[in-house]
Amino acid sequence: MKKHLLNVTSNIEIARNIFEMKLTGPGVGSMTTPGQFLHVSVGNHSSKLLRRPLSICDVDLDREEVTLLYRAQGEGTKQLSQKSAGEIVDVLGPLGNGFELAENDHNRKALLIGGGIGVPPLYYLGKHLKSKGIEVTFILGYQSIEDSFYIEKFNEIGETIVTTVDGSLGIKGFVTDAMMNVMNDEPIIYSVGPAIMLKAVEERAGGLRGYLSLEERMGCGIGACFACVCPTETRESGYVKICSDGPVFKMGEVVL
Amino acid sequence: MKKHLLNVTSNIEIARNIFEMKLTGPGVGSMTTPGQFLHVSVGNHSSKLLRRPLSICDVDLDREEVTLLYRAQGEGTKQLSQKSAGEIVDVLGPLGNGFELAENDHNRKALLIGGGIGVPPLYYLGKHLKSKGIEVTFILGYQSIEDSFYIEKFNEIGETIVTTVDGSLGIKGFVTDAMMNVMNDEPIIYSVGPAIMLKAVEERAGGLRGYLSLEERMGCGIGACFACVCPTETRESGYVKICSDGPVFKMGEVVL
Amino acid sequence: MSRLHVSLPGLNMKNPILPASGCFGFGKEYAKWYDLSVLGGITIKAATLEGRFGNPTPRVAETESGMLNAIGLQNPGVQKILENEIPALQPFNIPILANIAGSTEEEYIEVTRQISSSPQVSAVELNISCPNVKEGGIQFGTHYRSAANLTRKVKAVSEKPVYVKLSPNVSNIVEMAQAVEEAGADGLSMINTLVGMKLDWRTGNPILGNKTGGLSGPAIKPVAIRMIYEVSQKVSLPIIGMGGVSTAEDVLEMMSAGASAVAVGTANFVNPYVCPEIIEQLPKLLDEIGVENISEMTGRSTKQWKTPLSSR
Amino acid sequence: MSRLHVSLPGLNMKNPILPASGCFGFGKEYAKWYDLSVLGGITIKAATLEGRFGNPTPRVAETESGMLNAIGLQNPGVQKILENEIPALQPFNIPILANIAGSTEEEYIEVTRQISSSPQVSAVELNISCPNVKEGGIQFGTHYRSAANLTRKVKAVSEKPVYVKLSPNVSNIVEMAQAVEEAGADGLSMINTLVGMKLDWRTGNPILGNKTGGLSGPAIKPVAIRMIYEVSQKVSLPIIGMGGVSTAEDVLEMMSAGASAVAVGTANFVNPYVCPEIIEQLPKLLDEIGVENISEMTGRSTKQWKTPLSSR
Ligand SMILES: Cc1cc2nc3c(=O)[nH]c(=O)nc-3n(C[C@H](O)[C@H](O)[C@H](O)COP(=O)(O)OP(=O)(O)OC[C@H]3O[C@@H](n4cnc5c(N)ncnc54)[C@H](O)[C@@H]3O)c2cc1C
Ligand SMILES: Cc1cc2nc3c(=O)[nH]c(=O)nc-3n(C[C@H](O)[C@H](O)[C@H](O)COP(=O)(O)OP(=O)(O)OC[C@H]3O[C@@H](n4cnc5c(N)ncnc54)[C@H](O)[C@@H]3O)c2cc1C
Ligand SMILES: Cc1cc2nc3c(=O)[nH]c(=O)nc-3n(C[C@H](O)[C@H](O)[C@H](O)COP(=O)(O)O)c2cc1C
Ligand SMILES: Cc1cc2nc3c(=O)[nH]c(=O)nc-3n(C[C@H](O)[C@H](O)[C@H](O)COP(=O)(O)O)c2cc1C
Ligand code: FES
Ligand code: FES
Repeated sequence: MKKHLLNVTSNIEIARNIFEMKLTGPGVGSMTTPGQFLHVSVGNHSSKLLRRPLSICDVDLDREEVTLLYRAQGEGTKQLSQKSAGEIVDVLGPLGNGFELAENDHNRKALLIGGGIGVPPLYYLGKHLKSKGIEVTFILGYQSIEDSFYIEKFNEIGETIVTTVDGSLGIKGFVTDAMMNVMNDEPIIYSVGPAIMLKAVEERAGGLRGYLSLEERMGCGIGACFACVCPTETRESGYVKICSDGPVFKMGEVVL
Repeated sequence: MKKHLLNVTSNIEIARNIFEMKLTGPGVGSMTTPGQFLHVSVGNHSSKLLRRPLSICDVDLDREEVTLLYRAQGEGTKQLSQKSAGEIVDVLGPLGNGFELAENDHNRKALLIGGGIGVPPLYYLGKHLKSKGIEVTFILGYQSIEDSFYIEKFNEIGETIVTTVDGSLGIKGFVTDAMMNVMNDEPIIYSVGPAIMLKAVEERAGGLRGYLSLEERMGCGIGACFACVCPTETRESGYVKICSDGPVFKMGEVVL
Repeated sequence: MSRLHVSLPGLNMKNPILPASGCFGFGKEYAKWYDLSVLGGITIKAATLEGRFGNPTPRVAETESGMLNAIGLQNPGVQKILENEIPALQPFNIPILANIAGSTEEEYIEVTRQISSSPQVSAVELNISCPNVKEGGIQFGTHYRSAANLTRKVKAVSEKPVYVKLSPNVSNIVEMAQAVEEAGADGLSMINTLVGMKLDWRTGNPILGNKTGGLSGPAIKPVAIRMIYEVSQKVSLPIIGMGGVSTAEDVLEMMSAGASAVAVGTANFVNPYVCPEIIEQLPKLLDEIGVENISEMTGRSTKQWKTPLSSR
Repeated sequence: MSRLHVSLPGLNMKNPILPASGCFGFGKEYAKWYDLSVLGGITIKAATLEGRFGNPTPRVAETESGMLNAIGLQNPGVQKILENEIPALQPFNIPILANIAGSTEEEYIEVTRQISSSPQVSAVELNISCPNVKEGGIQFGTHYRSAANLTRKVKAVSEKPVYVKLSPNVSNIVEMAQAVEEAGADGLSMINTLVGMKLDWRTGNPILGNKTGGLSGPAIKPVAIRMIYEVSQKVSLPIIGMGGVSTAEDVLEMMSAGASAVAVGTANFVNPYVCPEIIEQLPKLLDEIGVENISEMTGRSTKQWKTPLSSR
């Protein structure tokens, strides 16, 4: 847990409003767990105070380079999208607890399900799982073909099923509509996306084991301000903090 | 009076904390009167809302290029100093009433007196006066040699006397300490600097005619908000607005 | 009728945007920048009975996402405003909201009497919230009985609808709003500036000649939104919302909170074209959210939540 | 004695900087970032009698140069705080200011009784200004008689000096300060957050689960400076200043206005190292203006102007 000043090596629009930002610096060496996030400052001298939590999408340890994929939607991410190569980005991280593999998960197949801007962390996770010999299948849900990204790259790791809401690419519908056909081998499920999608995934998963990565608006990003709590019935306190206890939780651990 | 988006062509530190910024764009064509100023926005997405009034220091109409000289002291000018070539600066202008020559001023010599960051507009003014065949003498006051700038360039226009508070360059003291020796020909006086200096210049000038350019914190910069008033006994209203009635006034016109 | 049209007592506006009082002079300066007839209306600078010189300079200071001002109600007095300033606005043919200030009840009453009788003035805005003058102003605006009394007396002489401009520097804005509603106000303007201050850390001295000043700009928008939201649920008067608005999105946010029209102040200094730019942008945003008429935006938030805030 | 040393009732601080309540948890998270023993002190998160879960999410929203929060005083309850949280701060050996909240007078009293008896707690901070809970909090903080009564009762049971944390959401902050001074407070903390709100312009819905929240950050600094300036001239209690401080310059500005120590809240989220960085910077700034001891800064502005503001 450190503050790093990273150098932008590239920041390009890879799909409608979706940017791929590559950052380099010594701090990258610590970013080795998929599912962790960086708390990113969007501007100096700026009126935007709060950092933006963005998932680690890929890390190249040799080049000391971390990749973030983000949607420029609000003012902060739009500012971020203006940064060009050579500029500095101030990040905290890696933060949170990423995806971990329990011992008995090692022999099983994995099904990685991501919706929209929940997709990025699955890339780094997929690479990790594959390197451990686990067979990986992805279900990636987008609004439409214009919003889709990184499909080729996911395909290099494992079978990649795409859904779009408008049917312009892959299966028309939601990620859950594509789940049934790929659950026969009882894969471990890893899912990232909006709460409503995670809830649907959890239901559709039946009794399968898996991990969910949650989103919530954050203040500190490190567990101090209690902005990002989520109710749970599995802990005495009655809540978890998404930034520091999560963002990854076991399926069933929190109340969605 | 227009809003212009000008392109930075260069922005370099020419003395301690003093920056020379060159801007280009079609709007420059209208910036032909010395003593007028630009109301400069220091940042977009920034928490600094107010524009900074900066005097036109030089204009090259052929290249459509305007030069500003400014001291990076507060947050806003520091932000401005970060801009690099190719970036955009949003300015309003030219604003205010610059220096004008009355008919009977044409045969006389001119004494241009500037203190610190009041120096810049005298450069463009000096050039104008010289082009009209008027003999120009400058008195430029700085804190010390490290804070001095543009002396060579002023020397090309006319005799340039320098004063520094610490005596590290030229005459030790204030601009008023250098005035006596150059007032024999009863020059027209043009002076720009802090109110306290202008007051001293006015006193020292005895009965000589002249023009003073005033400074005050501004809101709108165009005469609408009444932030920048200065008392006067020569107008019925009892005040002038520095941004729109000035910044240049006849000596004696306002109460300093 | 245009989809941006809004109608408030005395103010028949082709769009909900008008410059805020004190940030636009009497219009003539900005008229050099664009054709004022595009505006929904114009709020002119505060008028007092006699001319006032105002406060010592510096009168403005910059703060993070905001500014402080302590102009001190400088103006040439109601007579000269009626003679020189208001007639100059005739060609633009837009509603004029005349801001009124004073040191005493009598002054407010007399200024209202005079200015409201001008056929060019559409409505008056009772400024009981100026933080920058020693007498009058905010002292009426922070005690609800004084505010109600003044409103009643001004209403009695005014030939035009009266909007009362509320101060945010109060413990209970709803109480203030209800008091002036009961006293007969035709509408509310809110919010005026928050009282603030800035010191030069090097010397310890206040930046402003008047020491304290009024805080405006985006910094205060959350306070404005909250107050408009709360008040709109408890009074039935139309609200002219203001405080930190600088984009068309801000306008829709403020209307959602409960405003029927929106005034833009500080943002004019940042960008002199801000009002026409907002007006141009509004229809695009309405398209984006599928709303036909902008008047439907007013109080959308509270409508959605149905029960008033206070009973939750 | 270091030149940054300041001394307030119960708080013997090696420098005037402490994190503000609610922005630093109980310290343990930031202890992973730096050694907390560099701090002048620490204000811990509000304690209530029973554990509280707080408000629905989202609990934070961003505003221009500020943020809104509506955490809702989530905390594990005073007992657990005394058992688990406070002991963990022992190694840092810095004064602990314990923030206290409640829904009723009885709750405040009981929490104070328990927490002030901990030998580790140096002083208590009575939070009568939380805008994010339905009961207690701000309702005590906007009526000066309730505030005074509560202060008196809490003082009666407290084994440690009592700082009353004032709400800025009042018409007359000086009156509040005087009321709690008379009731026996040992010091003041000011300011808490301004009540604000943000709506999503697309839907019209409030961003925060609680709808309204408390506005903090640089946006509110001018309000904080003004209130501290005014209050410091009218009461003789030491003031812990806060509201938008994020640089060493801000600290000196706030001390000039009248604060004896300065708490840093929101800025911790922007930069977790902000407190140690400010502490390191302070001596350099003092050198720049030729001031030996930082305690000389307190009230420099009002000293300079000599006569109190109100009589001018
Ligand atoms: C653990 C985690 C990982 C994430 N990873 C990614 C990622 O890899 N790529 C990506 O594009 N997005 C990701 N998000 C969502 C991303 O944080 C938001 O889209 C982003 O903060 C929005 O900022 P803005 O400037 O566009 O919007 P604004 O509306 O300007 O944001 C205002 C405030 O609200 C917060 N906010 C708004 N929407 C969200 C949201 N959906 N989740 C959390 N905070 C929000 C912002 O952080 C900011 O504090 C992640 C969120 C979390 C919690
Ligand atoms: C007509 C006119 C012409 C000027 N020409 C020049 C010039 O050519 N070069 C130059 O370096 N300076 C010039 N100045 C002064 C310049 O405007 C200020 O130095 C500058 O605004 C300070 O901004 P800052 O960001 O450094 O300070 P900050 O302290 O961040 O400024 C805060 C606010 O105070 C205002 N302010 C602070 N100091 C001054 C000041 N001395 N005069 C007016 N406003 C101030 C700023 O504009 C801003 O609104 C001129 C001023 C005027 C009125
Ligand atoms: C420079 C300045 C002068 C003002 N003068 C007046 C005034 O004369 N009368 C008045 O009612 N409000 C006055 N105000 C307050 C504004 O009308 C408005 O209520 C406030 O600034 C909030 O809006 P904003 O954030 O858009 O500026 C003034 C504000 C500023 C910045
Ligand atoms: C997330 C958050 C939580 C807070 N919780 C508390 C609290 O529990 N008790 C309290 O007295 N103040 C609380 N505050 C108010 C701060 O202590 C402080 O008074 C206020 O934020 C102004 O300072 P700042 O602008 O430096 O943040 C909280 C503020 C924030 C931003
Ligand atoms: S964001 Fe502060 S506790 Fe999670
Ligand atoms: S700056 Fe607004 S009138 Fe001069």
